Amino acid sequence: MTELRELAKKLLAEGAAKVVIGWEEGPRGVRPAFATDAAAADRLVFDARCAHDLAPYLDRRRVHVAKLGRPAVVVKPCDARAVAGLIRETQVKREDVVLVGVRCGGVLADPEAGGTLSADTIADRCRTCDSRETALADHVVGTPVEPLAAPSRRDARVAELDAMTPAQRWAFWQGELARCTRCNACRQVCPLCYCDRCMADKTQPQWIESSPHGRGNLSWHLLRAIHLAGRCVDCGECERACPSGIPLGLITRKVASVVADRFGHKPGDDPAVPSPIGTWRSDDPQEFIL
Amino acid sequence: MEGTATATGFEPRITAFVCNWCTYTGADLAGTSRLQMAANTRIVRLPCTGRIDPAFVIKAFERGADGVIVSGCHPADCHYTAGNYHARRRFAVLRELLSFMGVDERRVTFSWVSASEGAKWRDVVNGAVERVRECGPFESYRALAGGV
Amino acid sequence: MKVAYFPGCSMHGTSREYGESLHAVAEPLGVELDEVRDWNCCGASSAHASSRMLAVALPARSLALAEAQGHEQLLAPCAACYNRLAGARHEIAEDAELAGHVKRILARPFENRVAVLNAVEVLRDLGETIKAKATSPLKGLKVACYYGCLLVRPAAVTRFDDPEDPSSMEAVVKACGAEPVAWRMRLECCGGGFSLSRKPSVVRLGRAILEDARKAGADAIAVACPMCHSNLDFRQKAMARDGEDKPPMPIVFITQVVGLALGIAPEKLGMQRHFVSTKRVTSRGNGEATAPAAEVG
Amino acid sequence: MNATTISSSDLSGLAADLLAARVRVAGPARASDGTVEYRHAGAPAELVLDSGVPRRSLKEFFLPPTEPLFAWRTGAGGRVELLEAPLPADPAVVIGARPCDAAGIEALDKVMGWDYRDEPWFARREATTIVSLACAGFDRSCMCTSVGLAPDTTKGSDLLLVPIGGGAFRAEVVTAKGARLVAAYPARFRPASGEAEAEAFRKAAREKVAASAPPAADPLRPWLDAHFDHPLWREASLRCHGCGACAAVCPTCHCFDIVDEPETVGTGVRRRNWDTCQTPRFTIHASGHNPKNDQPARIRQRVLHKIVIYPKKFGEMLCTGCGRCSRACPGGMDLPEVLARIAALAGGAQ
Amino acid sequence: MARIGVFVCHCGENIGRTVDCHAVAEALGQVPGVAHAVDYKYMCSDPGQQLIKAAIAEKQLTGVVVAACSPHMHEKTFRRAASSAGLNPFTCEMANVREHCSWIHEDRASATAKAIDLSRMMVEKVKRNVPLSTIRIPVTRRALVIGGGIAGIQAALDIADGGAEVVLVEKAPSIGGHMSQLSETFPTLDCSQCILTPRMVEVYQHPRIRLMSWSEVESVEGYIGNFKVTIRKKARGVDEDKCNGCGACTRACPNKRIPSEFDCGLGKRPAIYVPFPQAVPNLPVVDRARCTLLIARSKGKKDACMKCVEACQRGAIDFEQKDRFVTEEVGAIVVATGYQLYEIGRDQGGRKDLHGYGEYGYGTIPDVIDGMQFERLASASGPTAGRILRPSDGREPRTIVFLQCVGSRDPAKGIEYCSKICCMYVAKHAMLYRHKENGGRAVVFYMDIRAAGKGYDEFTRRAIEEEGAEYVRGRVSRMYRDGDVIKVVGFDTLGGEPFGVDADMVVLATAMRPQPGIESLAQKLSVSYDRHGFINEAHPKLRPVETNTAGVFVAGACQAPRDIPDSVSMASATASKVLGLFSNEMLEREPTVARVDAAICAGCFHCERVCPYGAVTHMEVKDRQGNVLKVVADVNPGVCQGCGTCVATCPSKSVELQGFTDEQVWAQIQAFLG
Repeated sequence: MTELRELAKKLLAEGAAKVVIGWEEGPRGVRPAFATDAAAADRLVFDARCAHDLAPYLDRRRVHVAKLGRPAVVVKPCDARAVAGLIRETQVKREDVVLVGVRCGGVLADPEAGGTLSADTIADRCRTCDSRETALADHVVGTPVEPLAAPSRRDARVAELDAMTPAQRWAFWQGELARCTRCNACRQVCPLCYCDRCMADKTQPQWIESSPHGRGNLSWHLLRAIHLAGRCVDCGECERACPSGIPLGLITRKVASVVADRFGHKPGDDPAVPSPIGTWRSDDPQEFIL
Repeated sequence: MEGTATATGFEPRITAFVCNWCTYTGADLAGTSRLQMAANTRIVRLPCTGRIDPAFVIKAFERGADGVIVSGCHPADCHYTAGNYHARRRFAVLRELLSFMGVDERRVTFSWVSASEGAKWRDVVNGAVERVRECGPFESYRALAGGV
Repeated sequence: MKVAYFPGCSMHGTSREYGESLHAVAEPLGVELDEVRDWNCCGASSAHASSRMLAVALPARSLALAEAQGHEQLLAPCAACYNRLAGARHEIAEDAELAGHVKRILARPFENRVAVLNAVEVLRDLGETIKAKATSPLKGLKVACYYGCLLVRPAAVTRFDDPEDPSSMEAVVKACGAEPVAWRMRLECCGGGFSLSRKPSVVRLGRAILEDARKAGADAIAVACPMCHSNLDFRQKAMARDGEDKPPMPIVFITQVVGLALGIAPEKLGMQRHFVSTKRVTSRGNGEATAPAAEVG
Repeated sequence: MNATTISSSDLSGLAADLLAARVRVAGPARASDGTVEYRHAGAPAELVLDSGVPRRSLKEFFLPPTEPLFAWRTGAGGRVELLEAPLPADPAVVIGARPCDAAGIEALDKVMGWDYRDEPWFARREATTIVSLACAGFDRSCMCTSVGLAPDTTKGSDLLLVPIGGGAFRAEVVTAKGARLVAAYPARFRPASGEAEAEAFRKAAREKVAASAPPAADPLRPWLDAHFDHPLWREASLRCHGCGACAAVCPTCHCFDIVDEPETVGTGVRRRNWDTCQTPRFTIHASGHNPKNDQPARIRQRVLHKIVIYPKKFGEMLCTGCGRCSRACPGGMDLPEVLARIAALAGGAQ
Repeated sequence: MARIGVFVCHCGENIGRTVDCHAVAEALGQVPGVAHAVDYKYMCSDPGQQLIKAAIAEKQLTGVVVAACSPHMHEKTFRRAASSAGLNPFTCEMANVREHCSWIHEDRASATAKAIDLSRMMVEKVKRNVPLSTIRIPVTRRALVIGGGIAGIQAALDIADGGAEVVLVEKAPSIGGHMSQLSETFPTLDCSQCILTPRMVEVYQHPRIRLMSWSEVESVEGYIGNFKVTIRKKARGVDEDKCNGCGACTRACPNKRIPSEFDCGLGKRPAIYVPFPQAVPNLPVVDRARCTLLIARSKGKKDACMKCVEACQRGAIDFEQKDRFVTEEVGAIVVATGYQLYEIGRDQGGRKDLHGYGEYGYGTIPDVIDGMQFERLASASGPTAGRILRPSDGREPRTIVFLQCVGSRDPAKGIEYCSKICCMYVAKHAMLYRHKENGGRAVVFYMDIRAAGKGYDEFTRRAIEEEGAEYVRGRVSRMYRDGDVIKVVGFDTLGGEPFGVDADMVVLATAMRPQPGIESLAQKLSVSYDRHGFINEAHPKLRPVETNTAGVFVAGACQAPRDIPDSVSMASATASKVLGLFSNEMLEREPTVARVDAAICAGCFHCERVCPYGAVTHMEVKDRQGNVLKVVADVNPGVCQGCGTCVATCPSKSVELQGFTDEQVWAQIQAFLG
């Protein structure tokens, strides 16, 4: 923690960054912080409660954040993957941002509840994450951590769903998606949903009905997953942000496993590696094609 | 919910999205060869499978299609070099995703039909109709919106 | 690195020194050898000539055991074992039907996940470590690297080196500070399993190898196969032409060469177990650049 | 005020009676992920009354996230026929509503009945009886006491239940509708008792909430009026993603969008859907100009609407202090904190 | 409000037999927006077309749907008819009720229902059609030819003779390519230089050819008819205007021990050199890496040698010269970059999929050479003045072993294709050797003899039957030096036994590979290439000299292994394509191209990554003060071929494909499903 704070102060003092985007203690646990001076930098924290992906704050459309000046952003490996995606997709220029990588052993499934990281409390997505620190960083802080061995409940749930009949899966998802109010929180917090105008907001034609009825909701979540296929970095923000508790991570996880199985691709922190959708190999599997 | 009952008299409605250069022409050949096939499909002609957006498939189901066919040029035959390769990746993902969300994968048929494969097109159409017939009508997606 | 270790019959029998020297160098090089519990015959001698299913299922069982021990890599120092294990792995990976059959025969979980390594490839990849830890570099020692037939062939199975023009052993020898010589018999047949049944053939073939190595100025021949070793070592006396008075050619295992470079005592490497004296080699290991002594083992 | 007593078993019994009488019963119940939300209950046992604040507010029972207004059909000759959606009139009883949520519904009556009487809203209001359960105070995001309410407020409730120990509740009849419910199921109610216990519960709850809640919001209005462009808004909204989760869970955010959705060629449905002022799309003009062009402006709009604009127009605060926006915010924004800051600034300014 | 006319064709009985065409017209007449619906026996006939034209005028139609045959058959016909009646041709569409309906169904009711659906779908599409105009592109009538080997020379001469200007870029100091290195050419055994040199001179003297040797293509922008090519003119160290090619500098250079590229390392050259006597242009070039003076200067030392400068009477030596860039505007590009030979040693220039033939001893045994080296030995202008001598000791070899298919047809070594020319040139080599070395033994190891071509089979047979070459069918397993000889050990698969030869020299007929750097050139040109780097033709049979990028053509061995006659034929074919292109004032293109809505585009450039044509460029969106607000995608309509892959890829749907817009597709989906 001291290391992070000292680095943040140094970056600010030397003018390498005008704002350090990290985490601080807030009224309900930790939350994103925008440190522009040494005092604020001294309040930065990093621990297993820091689930928030800070990469979305690099989006140039967040004018009020951009106005603070050149950012340094603290990134967990998953967040770094998001930054890599933004660089790859020309939303962020690598040279325009200072990246401070934190060594991460995973975050808590319920960051607000706090507590220590254990096989029981670790977030599901961290159970299948194999990255403890990122190469996409100008500085790396924290002590090396060992991964926690814990079976992924999410993968087990995906497997359960896979084992169901289509009718059962349909019923399951209709039950879940019925809660969706299309508040768009999942989209707004997603580091890779940065479009000036989302496809869902297009009206001529309206590919995705904006009404939060089952039909609009299903089409929205299908197309959201398609657009994120091979790009989703599994930062978990969509599911965390959903005020209706819809298990969106199951969908993104499923798509990620399809992409990994079929195209051998896992989103990583190298911006030079292209997204698997938008590239191809002549020998891609096509057993499903007649 | 996915229908399981095989309603008698059920005639599936199948939307086919095909590329102009291979499958559309192959379907033309099926016509000039007078190959008889089920009358359940309606073709939407597009320049290339690369143009076929997963949204088309979703929209067709949303509007009440019982099945969808996506068809284009064989690998390495794309008129535009690589549109079918892009499509292949897209639809590999879409297919599994639809299935994961509860849409029976028998409702979606993907095929490569070249301009010379009129008979294959017939088989693709007939096969798709048969599979969709097994699944039964797919009104449930459309009905999710509820009415007045 | 921790690997499953498949000794095969040779490491406990005819080629004890290969096993001893392998163990001796493994530790300083940071290789942990975890012997496959309840391993069985690789099938090299006769199984692969009599039944394809047996030839695949025998090695597959050992691979399954290694898998159950949690390994992803298995080291088979004997070239024949290596060839059989890697071959079976390859066949099973390429043929889903065979894979199913083998799984039924094994009646134990088997995912065919374990990669099969040979000693040369492992040592080659540790080249930098050897270089760094070589306390007694074998300066001036000229070594003819002999691959034989099983180590790099067939290409589709072995893959770690060019099957026609390999270079891994030379790289290891270089890492040890010795000098690999250029010679032509590196991949020729040593007579293999005919050592007992067709001695004249073995003698003829072995002689050609020895003579070419000599002509190239080698002080010793390095091998990585128990069969090659026993043919060239044990039958060397018989290979000498009548009235010929040439210094005998020490036949050493590549692991022994590495061991000497790492400064390990020759006895620990089993250097005394050879028929042909290895003094020409061991004397280098101790840093002495003596002229080759005319000794017959 | 009229009061009576009901035991928890009678409360379950009441729910059972209502269900038997084909009255829809709603209340806090567990969703598939175990979280408590307001749901329609199929059986009394589904109701969980001792569960804190449900995930989303009660407003969706009166203003659903989406609702059809009418369907249209283009007939022969291009004539358009309309088919209006029937007004929702199914009787319903909400059991276990939080007082803050019930208060929100009453606050919304003003805007719903102002220049135009929103028919579906009032149809549901009239058909629905709200039985609230006095709150003990939930967590540090609770701030009902800062907005002129209390954990035991009766505003918006038809009946207010206050725990009096032993699993029983003192039931205060607040409205005629509440009285009708009591009268319709006399067997479930006992004579009033436990007034002192109820009073003690209410006092403790008020103190608990007030202890962590920010200063009262009412007095902040002059400062807010005078500091429209204060840098506070910019700072406070830095971490805002503009996601609108706050509005989705808010008991009083009531903005909606009207959309026409085609069903087939020539037919379709006009629906109204929840909307939120937190996205750029909410205010963008056809010209491309957007008067609320950045997140600070949108955050300010939300806070001012609750605390200044609505009260000025309708005489009451639009925030009920339920704390959901703070709980739902993925960026860790916190309304109590913002109000406390404003109070500090306002205090300094005076 | 749309006013659509629907015209249902009976096609005689072809449609009418199965589809109730009148019922289709009736049903369509009820569809909102349809102002007119009729059926007729033959819509494509003159009276049928008149019917359409008259209806357009009378009913003031805004769009037309013809329910008839496949659009592949008559779309152009009906669009022309609509156009002549004053409608925009792109507001006319066809519903395919013949091939896709009447011909494939028997049941009249369901076929009629389907025909109604197909027509309704088209009506809904046409409602959303907008007038489009054909894209017209101006043509710059100048061509760029990349590569100055025989293919490039032929293409340049043919185009220039046809009246257009040509810029010929060659990366070596001289044009001529590999052909200039050959001794004789098969199957006639005429001297390569004798037939090539006049053509080289013709290039040099041609008034419409601008020759840029010692130059490379740096970047290519634009599209068919309108390319802008930046060419790097590498610093020659010699002022081209001053030099008169006298050669005094090369004679004066003291460092004459540099292996000559032209002689494949068998001869030497100075540090300032003309690659070969007949070089065009006849200008020396300074080898900057080996010039004593430049080496000294690069190390900050004082000038060590000024011999060439002193020798030059005209003061043409200019060590200060820098690479220069010139930009040329051209309308067409011919790629003729030729080939290189497979590197026989272990290293394949970083290519992991290629494996060398270490076992053949190339590079370690000096008398193992490749075919091109043999050409130089056999060439009268070569390092041995045409005498075949061993590089090791200059002795005349008494036995030469030739190995065919070294690299070629060997998937294990990474190349599965046949290099096509080796059978012929090995036969030629055997003959040349036998002619020059009386009684010498020429042993050829081959897999098959592939001599398909005019006079080719006769040629190889002559080598075997009349010229005494010994052909052994089999592969060589190992070669090693034994004293003075090279032991060649192989297997005679016809004789069925091992076969060994003691050779004095071994010549390896190594595979042809594309030139290094072909991939990066192909990327600059947005043309595709196969896994070996050979440029892909647009169609292997019907468009063999076009590429997938309009306006870029391909000739010679950069497309696949080619011999001289093939290369020359291809070159002339490209010239005819180029001249055909240049015969147009303007190019006309269907307006089916993608357009970006810059206001919405988020600049993720997924479209750029999937575009097979490189049609997507970056465009800055600025405010009135000129500040860049964002960078968005822009589609060049001249380059776009209209596949629409970008449209389906665009996450925000800010790209549209004209003629196949999302709205049009949506409308068709909706129209079918009700």
